[in-house]
Amino acid sequence: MIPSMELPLVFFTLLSQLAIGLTLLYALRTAGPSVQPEASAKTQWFVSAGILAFSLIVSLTHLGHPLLAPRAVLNLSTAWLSWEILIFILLFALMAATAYLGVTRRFVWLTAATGFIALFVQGMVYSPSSFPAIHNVLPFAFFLVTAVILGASTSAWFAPQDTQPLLRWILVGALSAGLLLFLVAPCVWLSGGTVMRLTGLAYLASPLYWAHIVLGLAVPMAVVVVSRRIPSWLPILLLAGALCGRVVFYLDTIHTGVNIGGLQ
Amino acid sequence: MKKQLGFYVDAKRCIGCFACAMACKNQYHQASGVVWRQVYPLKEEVYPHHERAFYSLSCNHCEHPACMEVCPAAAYTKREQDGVVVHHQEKCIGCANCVRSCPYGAPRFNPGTERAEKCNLCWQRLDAGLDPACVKSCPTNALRLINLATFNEPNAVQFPPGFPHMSRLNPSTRFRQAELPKIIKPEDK
Amino acid sequence: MSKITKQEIERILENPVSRRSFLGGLLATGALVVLPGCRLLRPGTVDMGQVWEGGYQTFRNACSRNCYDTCSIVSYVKNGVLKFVEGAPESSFTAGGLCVKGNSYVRRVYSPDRIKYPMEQQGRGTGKWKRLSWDEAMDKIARKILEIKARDGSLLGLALSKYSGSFGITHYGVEGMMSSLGYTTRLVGTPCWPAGMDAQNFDMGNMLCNDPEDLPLARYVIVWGANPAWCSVHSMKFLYAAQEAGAKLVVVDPVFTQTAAKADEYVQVRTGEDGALALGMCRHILDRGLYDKEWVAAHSIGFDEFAAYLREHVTIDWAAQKSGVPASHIAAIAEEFAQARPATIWIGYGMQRHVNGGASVRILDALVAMTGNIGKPGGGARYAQMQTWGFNYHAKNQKQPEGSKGWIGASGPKGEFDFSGVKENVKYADRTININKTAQEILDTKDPQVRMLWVACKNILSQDFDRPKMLKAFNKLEMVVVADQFFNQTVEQADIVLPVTTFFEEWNINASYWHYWLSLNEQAVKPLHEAKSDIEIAAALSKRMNELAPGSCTFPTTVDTKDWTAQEFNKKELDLFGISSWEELRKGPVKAKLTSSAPWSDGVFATPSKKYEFHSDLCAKNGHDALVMYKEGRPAYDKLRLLTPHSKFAINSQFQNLDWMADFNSEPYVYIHPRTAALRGIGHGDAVRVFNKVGEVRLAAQLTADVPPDTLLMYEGWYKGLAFNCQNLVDDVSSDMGSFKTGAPGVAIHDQFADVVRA
Amino acid sequence: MAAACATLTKAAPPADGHPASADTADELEYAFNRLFVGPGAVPAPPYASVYLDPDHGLMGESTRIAAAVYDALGVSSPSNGRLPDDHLALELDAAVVFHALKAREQSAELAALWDYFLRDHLMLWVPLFLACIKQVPDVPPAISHVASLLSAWLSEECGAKPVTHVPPCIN
Repeated sequence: MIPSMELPLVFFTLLSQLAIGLTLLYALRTAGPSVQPEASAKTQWFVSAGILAFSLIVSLTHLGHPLLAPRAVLNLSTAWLSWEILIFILLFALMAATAYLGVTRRFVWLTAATGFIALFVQGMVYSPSSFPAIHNVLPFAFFLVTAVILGASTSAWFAPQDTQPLLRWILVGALSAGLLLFLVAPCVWLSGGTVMRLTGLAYLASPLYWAHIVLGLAVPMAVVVVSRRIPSWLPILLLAGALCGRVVFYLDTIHTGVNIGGLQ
Repeated sequence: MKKQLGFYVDAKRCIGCFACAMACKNQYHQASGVVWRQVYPLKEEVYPHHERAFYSLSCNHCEHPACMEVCPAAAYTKREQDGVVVHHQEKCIGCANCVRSCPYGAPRFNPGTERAEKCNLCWQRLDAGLDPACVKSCPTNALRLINLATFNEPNAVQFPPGFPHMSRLNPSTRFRQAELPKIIKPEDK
Repeated sequence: MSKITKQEIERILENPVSRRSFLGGLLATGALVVLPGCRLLRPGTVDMGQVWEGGYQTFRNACSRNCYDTCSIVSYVKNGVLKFVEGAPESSFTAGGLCVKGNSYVRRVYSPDRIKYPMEQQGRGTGKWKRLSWDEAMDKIARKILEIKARDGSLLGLALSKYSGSFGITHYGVEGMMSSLGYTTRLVGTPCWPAGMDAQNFDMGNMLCNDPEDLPLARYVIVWGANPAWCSVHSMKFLYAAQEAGAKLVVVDPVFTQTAAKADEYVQVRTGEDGALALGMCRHILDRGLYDKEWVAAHSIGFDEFAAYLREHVTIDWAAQKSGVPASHIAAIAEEFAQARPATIWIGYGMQRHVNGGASVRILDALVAMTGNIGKPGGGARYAQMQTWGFNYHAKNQKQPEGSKGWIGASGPKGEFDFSGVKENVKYADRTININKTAQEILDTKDPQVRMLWVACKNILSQDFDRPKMLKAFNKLEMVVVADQFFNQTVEQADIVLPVTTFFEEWNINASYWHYWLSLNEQAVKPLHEAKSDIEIAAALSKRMNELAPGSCTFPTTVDTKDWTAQEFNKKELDLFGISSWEELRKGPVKAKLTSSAPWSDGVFATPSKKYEFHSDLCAKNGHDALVMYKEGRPAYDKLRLLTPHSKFAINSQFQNLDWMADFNSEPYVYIHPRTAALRGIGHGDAVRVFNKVGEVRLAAQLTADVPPDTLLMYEGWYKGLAFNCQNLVDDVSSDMGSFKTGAPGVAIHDQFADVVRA
Repeated sequence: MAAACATLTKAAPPADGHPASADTADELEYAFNRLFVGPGAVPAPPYASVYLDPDHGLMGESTRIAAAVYDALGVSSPSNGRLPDDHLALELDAAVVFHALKAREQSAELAALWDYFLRDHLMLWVPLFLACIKQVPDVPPAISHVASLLSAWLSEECGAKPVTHVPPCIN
């Protein structure tokens, strides 16, 4: 009943969001009408596809019965989770295809769009009414911000010099959005119902939450702003920070079942 | 209205004796740590005395069950004939999405079988014309089986304080709230 | 060759015929004539068809715990294994439902934790256990008994401590086993209800009780110092029925119990001052002339003396000051009670576990009597009854061997179930010592000292008082034999432990001391491992005794629990229940055919005067005041009062140890009033140390105003793997009454005091 | 079990070269009883159902299956039902019977039944049982030795690595 840390899900969501982030950022960089595919395009897309594939395999280990995984798409009529699995498989197919069949504008945008939808679906999966604090658009917002932050910073490894400033601005923007989001959300919860309030208190009391705020958002932003570049080690720090944040998400979001017998 | 079975939890009669909860174990021998029916004490903000009023809850066999909605493997079905929400172990892939998503914490994860499980309202007993084990064992008739199609109890409420208010799910449990006696205590010195 | 699938194998194994023909050709070759190396399995098959196939068989069982409700059980057995239990629908008392404890029985039978074999410990408490065969165990015990006899010339050095772990009638065969060995030392009396029992016997000449099923007839019910919502869950429906019929339900208790929460009115009385409160009510009723003049005149003696006492010594203000209940309210409930007809009081056992417990019960009796509510359906001073216990006690009544020497002088009674009463001028008798002071008695008893202790149906080291002293007393014992089902705190300190059957594994018969139903207990499953019933153990011991010293034990050397159950019935008992043969009980429990649901309805009492005695010379003869009157409580010996009543998850030290129970109640707490806790800087959930002159207990605190500010509350019980034991805080001071009917005074369990600090 | 204990004592590798003395034999018996017999709750109950059945109790479905296999073999436990049929000692005994029969006869049925008993029963619980023993501090070498023999025999029989995760519900 009480949500557990669920490490496989922590890694699945984070890595899949990194992969999506990469494709989104690639699409943005190459949005211009006359822009040619980047030299390292193929590599980038193989990397994204690889990361997504890996995250999907990790997600299997979360199942009590991984061999029954194929059953997981049997409830498309009502279960966002079925859609999540379906769309992530589709997404992988598209990434792989893009990587193999050449990075054409059409494929890039199709994949990026699918990635965006995938983030939305993933957000829906994690906003059940049993967690009042996140029974809203927050999970999608969290995931989107995380995807952009990880995507933008990691893209910096591959992106040509001329697009680095763009990446920097996107990253700084995403980091500030993240700071705002992750700092404001728990404070808003404090003024909500019992379970929301408990969630807020749990977040604010968690060292991991503050690790995420500081190492995963504040410090990286300072680094980028001051150094006016995205150091190659930054993605590692960001991933570590996001990891802390995601663990808090699974561990400290309070379930309504905890408060049965108490006022809402 | 179509037949919809549910539980009537009469907190006025309930003495929190846990007979119902143990009757469930007696019938199904769940692994220790796994309980399908729990007797929840009302917190003092709801009933002013510590552990003196209770809600005995298992699955609420909702009209729109969250478990069934979110189960990716379609391991849940809602019976046509009586609205009982049944979890089919053999179909369960152990993703625990139902465990996370049911606001009432009815589905539980069994670490032994690595699958979810929950109260199926003793549907085998029902089909044999018997009461559910918990209802049969209640010594004060505080836990009853009701059919919402015919249920007509003026004092009954669906969302009393202490029971998560989830109108979209439309849980089939109905409640009568606990009452307070007149209390005569020595004047506090 | 074609592979045979798992599914096929499983299908084949399901059916005995296919199963046996599966390897048939092979077995025909006689391959099984010799099985090299095979030590345990034997050629040949049991009748698996019968053992393993088919649907549920049902059996009649009876819960034999020391409990008001003594439920009639139907057990469902499949393939020779107990699968689940239900309450018997035939009994309007059990009415198809069991309590949380009853519903855990399957776990109790098949718990891997059960004691499986006779075993011997090399040094008490060392945990160095060796297995014994039953023969070895009986040999060691028999030789010890003979050695004691040789040394002392009698068996008074052999003591029995047995009480209510099982109230199955054949379990009195343990007492029988002792008698069949000779004259022994018996720990007699009971910690349960003796003070009130004597009180009712002094007032009315016997302890009889209205049928609880007539509660709905009452117009006014006071539950006084009892908590049926926890200790008699099946009675609650009758209290509710009374309320629904318009009766007022008042609960008088120092603690805001679960029953109090269901009452119309809860009156918090100062612990041990129930008598004062009741006397205040009597005085007010007297002043208002609301007592039943006709009844008192016709059916009682000593009322005028009682009235005079009230006028001289009792005022409502005095009662208010003593009991803590506002005077105005004492007057109010007194008037309501006196004017409601019928009105009744349920007198709890808790309120008589005090140094003035018996006196208080006499006062409550008087309150019910003077208002003319004795002998009325729906009325009555409800305490307990033993009318339905008229068995033969065939297992219990064994003869001492020829030439046995014993205690010289009068004997008995040996506990409330010894209906043989006091026997004057017998040559020899058993030596009786007080079960409520077991530790002190073992330390003090001389000539001969207690050398060997046999413990059955009892968990001395978690239920008897002053545990630290008990451990000292154990050091004085040369041999301790414990027959039990689980490795409890007494078994830890045993030399030899013997595994006993659960009631599903033996035949028995059970009556209740509250309701009027009689339930047969059939053997539903084979005894697991090497468990034996108490009478089978007695037979095994007798066999060995007679091998070593022919004639040294009169107990039959073979017994059948079914025959012995049948032997417990007599015509009078069968007639009381309106059945012609005990076999009829296999169809379901039966209820006594009562002429009235109320005892004493003819107004004739069993007292010497044949009347209700407000003044009892018999009471005086037993060392108490002849007249119903107030008795001071025990002076406090520490800062706070300590109460250690029953938990709803356990009956004494049984059930709480099961993992199923731990799922719902995993640890003990001490309950403290928030103000009292605040003064000591104790917060909800803090670890604390509760201590007094006896010892200390460490556990977590819960803060609640359910308990009075001057009171600490913890529920007794034995938790698997926890050291918790409330008897480290309870001394063995006696209550006022109990010796008359049970051979020893009761014990003032609730006159205890302690203090608490953060640990 | 006493017999089993005796065999264990024999199986014990001579502690630092010297034969096991009487009191170490006693200590071994105490330890053996603490692990498997009682009278207290034991950390490694030697019954299949404790590990395989959902409620971790005795006389469960696994017990029924063991009894059915014995019945098919044409053997039965002399305790007839008092000692649960899925007690390790009885199941190992059945293994002896299987091998005695297999040594004599070529039978697809026999092979299939043994394969079932080994893979779908013994292999499912004995490794968990052994893991429970491992979790206990200072198990006498003699007992660990026999445990390792059992483990070795098992993997040899089915040429597979036994699972070793322990179900959470066992004390």
